[in-house]
Amino acid sequence: MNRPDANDADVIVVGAGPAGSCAAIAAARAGRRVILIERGPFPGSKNMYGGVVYPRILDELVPRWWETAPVQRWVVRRSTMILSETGALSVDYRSNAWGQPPYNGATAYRPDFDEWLSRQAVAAGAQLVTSTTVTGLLRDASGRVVGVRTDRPDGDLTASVVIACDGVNSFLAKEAGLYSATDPSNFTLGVKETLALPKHVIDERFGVRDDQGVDIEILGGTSGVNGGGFVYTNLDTIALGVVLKLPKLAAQKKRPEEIIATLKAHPAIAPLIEGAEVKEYSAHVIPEAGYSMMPTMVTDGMVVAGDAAALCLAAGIWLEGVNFAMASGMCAGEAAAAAVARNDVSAKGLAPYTDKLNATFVLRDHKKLRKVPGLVLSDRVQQRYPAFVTSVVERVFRVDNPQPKPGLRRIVRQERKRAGIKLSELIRDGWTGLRGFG
Amino acid sequence: MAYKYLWTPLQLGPVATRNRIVFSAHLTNFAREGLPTEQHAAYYAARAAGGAGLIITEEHSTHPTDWPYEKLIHGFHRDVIPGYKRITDAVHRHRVPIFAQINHNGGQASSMFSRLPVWAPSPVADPLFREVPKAVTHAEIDEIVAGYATVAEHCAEGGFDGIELQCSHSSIVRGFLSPATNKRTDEYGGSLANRARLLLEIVAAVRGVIGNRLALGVRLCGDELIENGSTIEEAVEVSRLVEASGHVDYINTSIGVATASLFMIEASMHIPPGYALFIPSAIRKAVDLPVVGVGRFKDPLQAERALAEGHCDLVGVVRGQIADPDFAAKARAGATDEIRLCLSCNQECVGRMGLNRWLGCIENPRTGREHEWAVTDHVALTAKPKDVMVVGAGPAGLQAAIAAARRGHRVTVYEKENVAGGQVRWAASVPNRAEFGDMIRNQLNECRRLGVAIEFGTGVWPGLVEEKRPDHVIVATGAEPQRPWWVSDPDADESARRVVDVRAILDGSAPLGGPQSGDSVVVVDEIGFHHATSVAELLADRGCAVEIATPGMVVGQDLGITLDMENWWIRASAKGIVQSTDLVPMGFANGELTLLHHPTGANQTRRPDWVVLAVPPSPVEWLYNDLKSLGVSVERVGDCVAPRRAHAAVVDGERAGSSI
Amino acid sequence: MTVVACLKWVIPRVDDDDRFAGISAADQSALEFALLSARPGEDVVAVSAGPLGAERALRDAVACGLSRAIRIDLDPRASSSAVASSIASAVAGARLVWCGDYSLDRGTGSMPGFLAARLGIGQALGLIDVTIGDDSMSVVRRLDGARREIMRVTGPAVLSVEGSTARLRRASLRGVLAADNAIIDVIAGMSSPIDAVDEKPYRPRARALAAPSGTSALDRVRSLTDAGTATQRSETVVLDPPEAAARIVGALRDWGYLG
Amino acid sequence: MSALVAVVPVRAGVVPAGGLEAIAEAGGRAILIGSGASTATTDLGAARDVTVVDINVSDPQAWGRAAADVLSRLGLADSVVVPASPDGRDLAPHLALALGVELFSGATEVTPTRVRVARRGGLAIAEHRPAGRFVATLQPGVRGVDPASMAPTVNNVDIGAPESSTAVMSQEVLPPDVSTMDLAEAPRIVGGGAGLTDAERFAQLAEFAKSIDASMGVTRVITDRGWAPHQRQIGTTGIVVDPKLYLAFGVSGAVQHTSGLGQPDHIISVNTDAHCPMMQMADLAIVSDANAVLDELAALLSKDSAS
Ligand SMILES: Cc1cc2nc3c(=O)[nH]c(=O)nc-3n(C[C@H](O)[C@H](O)[C@H](O)COP(=O)(O)OP(=O)(O)OC[C@H]3O[C@@H](n4cnc5c(N)ncnc54)[C@H](O)[C@@H]3O)c2cc1C
Ligand SMILES: Cc1cc2nc3c(=O)[nH]c(=O)nc-3n(C[C@H](O)[C@H](O)[C@H](O)COP(=O)(O)OP(=O)(O)OC[C@H]3O[C@@H](n4cnc5c(N)ncnc54)[C@H](O)[C@@H]3O)c2cc1C
Ligand SMILES: Cc1cc2nc3c(=O)[nH]c(=O)nc-3n(C[C@H](O)[C@H](O)[C@H](O)COP(=O)(O)OP(=O)(O)OC[C@H]3O[C@@H](n4cnc5c(N)ncnc54)[C@H](O)[C@@H]3O)c2cc1C
Ligand SMILES: Cc1cc2nc3c(=O)[nH]c(=O)nc-3n(C[C@H](O)[C@H](O)[C@H](O)COP(=O)(O)O)c2cc1C
Ligand code: SF4
Ligand code: SF4
Repeated sequence: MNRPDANDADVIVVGAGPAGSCAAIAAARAGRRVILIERGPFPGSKNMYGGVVYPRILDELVPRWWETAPVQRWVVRRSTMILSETGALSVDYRSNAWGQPPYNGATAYRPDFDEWLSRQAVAAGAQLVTSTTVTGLLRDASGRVVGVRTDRPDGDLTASVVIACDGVNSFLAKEAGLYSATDPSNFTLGVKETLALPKHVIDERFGVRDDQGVDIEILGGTSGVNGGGFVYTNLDTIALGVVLKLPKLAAQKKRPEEIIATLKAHPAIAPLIEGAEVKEYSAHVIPEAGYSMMPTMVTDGMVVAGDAAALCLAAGIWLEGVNFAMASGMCAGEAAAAAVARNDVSAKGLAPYTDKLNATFVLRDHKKLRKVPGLVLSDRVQQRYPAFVTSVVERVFRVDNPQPKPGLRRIVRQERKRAGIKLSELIRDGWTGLRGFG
Repeated sequence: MAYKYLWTPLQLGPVATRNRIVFSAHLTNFAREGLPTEQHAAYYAARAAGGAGLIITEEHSTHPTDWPYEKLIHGFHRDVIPGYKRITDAVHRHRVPIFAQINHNGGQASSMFSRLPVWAPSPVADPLFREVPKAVTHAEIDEIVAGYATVAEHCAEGGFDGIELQCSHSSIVRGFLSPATNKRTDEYGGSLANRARLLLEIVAAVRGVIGNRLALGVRLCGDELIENGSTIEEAVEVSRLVEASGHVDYINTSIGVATASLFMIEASMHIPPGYALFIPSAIRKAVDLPVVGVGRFKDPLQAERALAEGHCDLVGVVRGQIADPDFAAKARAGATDEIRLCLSCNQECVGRMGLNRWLGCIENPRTGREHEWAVTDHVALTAKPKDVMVVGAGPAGLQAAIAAARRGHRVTVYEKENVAGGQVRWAASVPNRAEFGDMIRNQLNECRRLGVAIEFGTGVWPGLVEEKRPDHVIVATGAEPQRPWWVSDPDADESARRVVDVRAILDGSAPLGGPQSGDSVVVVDEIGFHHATSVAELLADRGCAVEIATPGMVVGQDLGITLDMENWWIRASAKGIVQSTDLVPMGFANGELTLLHHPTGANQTRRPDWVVLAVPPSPVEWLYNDLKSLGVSVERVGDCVAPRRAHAAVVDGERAGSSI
Repeated sequence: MTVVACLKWVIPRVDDDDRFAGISAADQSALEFALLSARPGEDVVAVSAGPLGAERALRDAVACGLSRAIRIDLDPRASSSAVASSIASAVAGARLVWCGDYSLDRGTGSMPGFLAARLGIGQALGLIDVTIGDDSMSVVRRLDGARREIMRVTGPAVLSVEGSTARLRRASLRGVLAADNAIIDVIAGMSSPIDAVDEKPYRPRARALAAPSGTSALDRVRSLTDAGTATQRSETVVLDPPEAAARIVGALRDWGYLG
Repeated sequence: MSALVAVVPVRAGVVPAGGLEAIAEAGGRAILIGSGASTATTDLGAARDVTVVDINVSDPQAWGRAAADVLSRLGLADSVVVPASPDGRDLAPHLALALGVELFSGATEVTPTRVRVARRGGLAIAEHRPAGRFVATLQPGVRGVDPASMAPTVNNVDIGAPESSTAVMSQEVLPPDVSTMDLAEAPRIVGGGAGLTDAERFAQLAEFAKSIDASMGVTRVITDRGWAPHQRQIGTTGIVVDPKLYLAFGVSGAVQHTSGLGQPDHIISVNTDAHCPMMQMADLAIVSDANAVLDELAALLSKDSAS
């Protein structure tokens, strides 16, 4: 057993994303010596995401966080939009209460948000090292993780616990053997454009004012490639993106740029972004398959949190990850600090981390929605339901007098046949959906 | 190369442009009964959506005495305002500013439509309209000034962000500025200050009504290119006066006058890019106002260079955006390769203006038809994708393939040669006409983007169709040269082997390598377009003594329409090409060509070393006929229906491809 | 004796977001040469004239193994002669002063020349290659027309290097951790009257462009279009390779490119 | 009222980049100072009134001081424009210090009362209105020069040999190396495109280029294949060049390529397709296999140099 005080730090956190910074805050608050290592020139510099965070978890870590967090807009409208070739069906919920403390969700730029969060970690006493990439794990004879190797000369650092928060495709978790073989179908590609419009135009088009914002998730509209889309409002930009299933994308030989262009031209989307100028285009891989692909979270001397632990929910109707990352990071930081204090950093000593996860929304949400990613991304939902749902609604709402309207049930039956959906499938999917979403 | 200036914003008085690309003013013939139409709105909106930084509409007439062509917008009627609103609303939706160009054409007009005498500074007849105008009195000058103010008011009410005064190529203001047309002895004639008086009065009056809410620009001509006309030195002086007025926010530039030197305004591919850049450059040295440079800008890098070298602050890209409304957006996104490059052929944009038809583009069937496409655009994908076979990779076949693939069909093009292009390849292979070949490059790019497969070196015959079993076949096999009746049979008369088609010269298949230096050649022009003239140039360059004989009144009649005629004359005379007209070929035998001079009925003869034929070709229709009789679902497009020109090929192809 | 590296910390953005600030590749090369050229026992000092944010760059430099870092507190708008005077008084007596040829904002490149003038020592600027010997250095300087000048540096001098000449060593992890707590000396810069200037968006100046020549309209048209007046352009010939090669060499001779 | 005078450092009789522009900016008044200055008085563009100081100096300190000395001997109290060439940039601070006046570096425009300087990497212009005398360096290429109208008056001034520093000593000036020079500067370029069939061809092309004192450029297809580095690519997404001579081997002349090509006086194109734009642009368009022609050229030129 190595002597803790001979180590460079008690806890090394790899990656100053939302997970890493929260882990560092939690561990530093508990009085541990923490080094937070980030490969970018500053935290968040290279990180991308859709644009909405649900940071309520910060209530515990950064009291009154909303007063200092670099937020673009507070989300007061959330809606889910189902798109067929030309039609659209939206379910829209609005609450002005979300626009007041303690707030619900917010849109924010990652370089701003991540950097702010890392400053909270530094304020709590963690030491932040940037422009430094972790290239491997140090282990002792027993195979226990005792530190990290970085790309700098003289770059080994030892610690009692390493918290891997290095994001999706975590190479540390893989090196520690925590992942089973990865299957490309568990990943999706996120592609996003940042579109600039003056603030008042955004306010008008989305029916908001001041610092109110909107979060729209989209099912369909991805040119037949399975996936979903999103539209979020920032102060004077709109984030618009698609999330695409990797194997499908490859099989259909479509370029992500084309898919995003088609979505932008959709009659339901085009008016929202008309006249906007593309400021940025970026792409990033997301772990998509939810609970079913999570790695083992804990090993001797190391825990995994955030995207590195596949704690991301990105299933078309939700795109959440930052909140899970922050929560899991916090749990990891606390558990690591406690384990160091107890002088037992074995997998068993770190096990309270998993318990904590289970007790919070993090794993509960993931379990509940276990099958949802599969459902939302299935061919059925992706390629037939949108057309089906929108044409049912279209026919119900259509006013074509003087013919008597067929009953809703007949419309559903006719449309279901036209879309080629079996009744049994419809029922099964409905059930899975209800269980997940309800 | 990174763009440093093209995408930077610029302030023109109260108006900000988001980049430096201007869709400068040009006639469209979209107006009906003097009013703007839905066609205008959709046309301008498409360029706004495509990323233009600023749009300037075609001219609006400021006075009833000004009606030189039928489809002019009568800005002086209040009735135009709803139409203005429609245009400005459509453009503003894309957050692009739009200015109105207002104008009185002065003496460069006729009384044909208005039945009123045309007004000008002095009774000097315009060389094109050949009508003596009425010299305006001071009261009439006041009426002109008031007319500008009224129209400016209409424009402001109609939602325009600015006004541009066209004082450049066809305008009463130009008439006053130019010593060639202003012979007055009162305070409006003589010194430059006097000649510019009307301009400054109009500027002040217009600023008076629009206040500071709208931008005001003046478009000036940098060299009229007519004898005794104004040149760059005077243009620079006028810009100084304009700037000193304190009322003007920018200066636009132009070259030539619309009636005598129009071919220099809308320069065809024979005139080098950047030819008019010396004008904004000289003006910009003299004034601090932003200056627009215009004239054959077709590539974003070329535009960037003009900005970087300080020749102008904004770049007018007119035909570049007629051909591709998304010019700016594609360039901005770094997809330069996807821009449908304008050919500077003038065939369907400028060319149709003179014919009193609405503006179009040879390679873009949607140009001028935006109002029809807007409705159907998004729903274009087909529910039942078909396998489509296209035969022939000329413009007709490629366009059919593009249109079908855009609808979601699976398309394969078969071309018997190893390259695409059909006759366009030959049309582009002559001096100074390479840009015509860009049409095929553009089409091939689009094919690649849409996933169209092209099988080169595969001639189609009915057996291949049976083997491939496509759901639908589009035949675009083009046209082939034909021997006219008046040439003797080369098997019987050896001299007739020296009678060859233009294509044989271009593809090198003429016997003995074709005409060589020192040979005498008669080119027979029965088509009246570039075929004869360009081959004549090629042969003259090669050292041949060339004569063109045509039954028409002039050689290459339709070059007038594309504004290539004047240049052709200059080059032809420099190259010593003889042009003989009103001659109908009556026979060729034993080395002798007989030509009938039809106004007199006299026969003439020639004994040239070679006769080169630019005569109507015949359609290649056997494949279509065979497939039709086999009951295959087949259609034909382009020259194989009836030999015409490239635009007809593109339009045919688009129609056939999009209706599957 | 000391060896000095002068680093200019710049925020290369219009919105003044200092997260994107840093020093240029040329300054990084200068720092590397300062470290390489110091003799045993000599101090290596980095100097940056600028606001508080510049200390970040200095800390990064310290992490690479400096002896000392100095920040001269100076308004970033100060003229380059004021900057040079301030730096000159801070580094007087240095054996070598290394500068980057250009800062991140591509500045004006005049600071090194000024510094040499103020310090009264030699200068070798715009270097693209540096070879450090035992008691002298051989350096290569870029001249115009793609010429190069080779120079020998024996005495005290100011040297400025281009960004491609060296790659700054990567600071060790321990260095980085320690630099967090390093002490940066701050000295007050020379107060210079900040010269009041108007700043406007860049508007390139028009380069000379000849107007068409000729007094008759036709002559001007000809000169603008080349129509019929150009020498015969575009001669197309089909040749087999040996003929083609001979033809090319012949043309180059005719046009005066080959002797 | 004071005017402007240009101080142009001359090396081995060569007027530096931007020298003629500085003279034009100063309204034609110039002092040429440096080695071989007296041989550099032809083709001075807008020059009207030229003073020549032929001295052997390459140490900028001494050079700058010598220039100040000449100004005072001539009794000139004008502000000074110096080309921002490497030598000009070097001596200007010394000249300013010797004259005791302010220096404005990298100006885009200079008049006796106004100096415009590029700032923020060329995004902004700062406009200075100096109260008194000053020295300014003028960025080469910002203004261009009109063709010469008449020969200038020239007078010589002798100031003896200046004293040079020994801390830094010039050893040698190397002539341009066509194989390494910036493509943008190259007066002759040999370009290769997809018509050349393999990577070795580009070594051969570079060799041929060198033999005619040209630099090698390529199309994007070639850089995409990794056969040549990006700084050799001509065009929209590569380098913008402006050579006098361009030889194209197997280049089709796509607009993205030719947009970056400037306006060469002479173009030769070798291509199997007689109709591609590059052939249309060429003065001499040769229909032939570029690979084989290259082999022949190599043989021909080595024979040439052998004989
Ligand atoms: C297109 C897209 C849209 C999304 N939209 C949303 C959304 O709207 N709302 C939401 O809540 N979530 C969204 N997500 C998910 C969210 O981005 C992630 O779940 C979240 O960022 C995970 O945080 P993290 O800290 O685990 O990892 P990351 O944010 O990926 O941070 C990992 C950090 O580790 C650093 N790092 C990695 N490797 C190393 C190494 N070897 N050495 C040193 N440092 C290293 C990285 O530089 C990075 O800073 C979206 C994701 C995508 C791709
Ligand atoms: C010298 C010349 C100059 C011209 N100048 C102009 C001009 O300036 N402006 C203008 O508008 N028009 C011009 N034209 C006319 C214009 O080029 C044609 O109208 C146009 O190309 C017709 O297009 P197309 O696609 O119908 O046929 P084509 O261009 O003839 O193409 C037909 C294609 O089908 C292929 N093909 C034929 N049979 C088969 C088969 N069985 N299987 C497979 N492939 C087959 C041919 O190889 C060819 O590629 C010119 C023509 C010539 C010859
Ligand atoms: C956004 C964008 C930016 C771009 N930027 C640039 C840029 O900066 N620079 C650039 O160059 N390109 C650029 N391109 C690519 C450009 O569009 C062209 O694809 C490229 O210039 C073509 O290069 P090429 O002439 O070598 O190849 P090709 O177009 O393939 O031409 C090859 C030529 O060689 C000829 N040939 C074939 N065999 C032989 C032989 N044996 N002997 C002689 N000739 C032969 C052919 O006839 C043909 O003319 C860009 C493209 C895009 C999309
Ligand atoms: C069809 C057509 C009509 C034009 N009519 C006008 C006009 O009414 N007023 C005007 O100021 N310029 C007119 N122009 C000139 C254009 O503004 C522009 O100067 C010219 O087309 C050159 O630019 P380009 O090479 O980008 O096309 C016209 C141009 C075209 C092509
Ligand atoms: S018709 Fe020809 S000149 Fe006119 S826009 Fe189209 S391509 Fe350009
Ligand atoms: S030939 Fe002449 S007169 Fe006849 S329609 Fe054409 S332009 Fe008019």
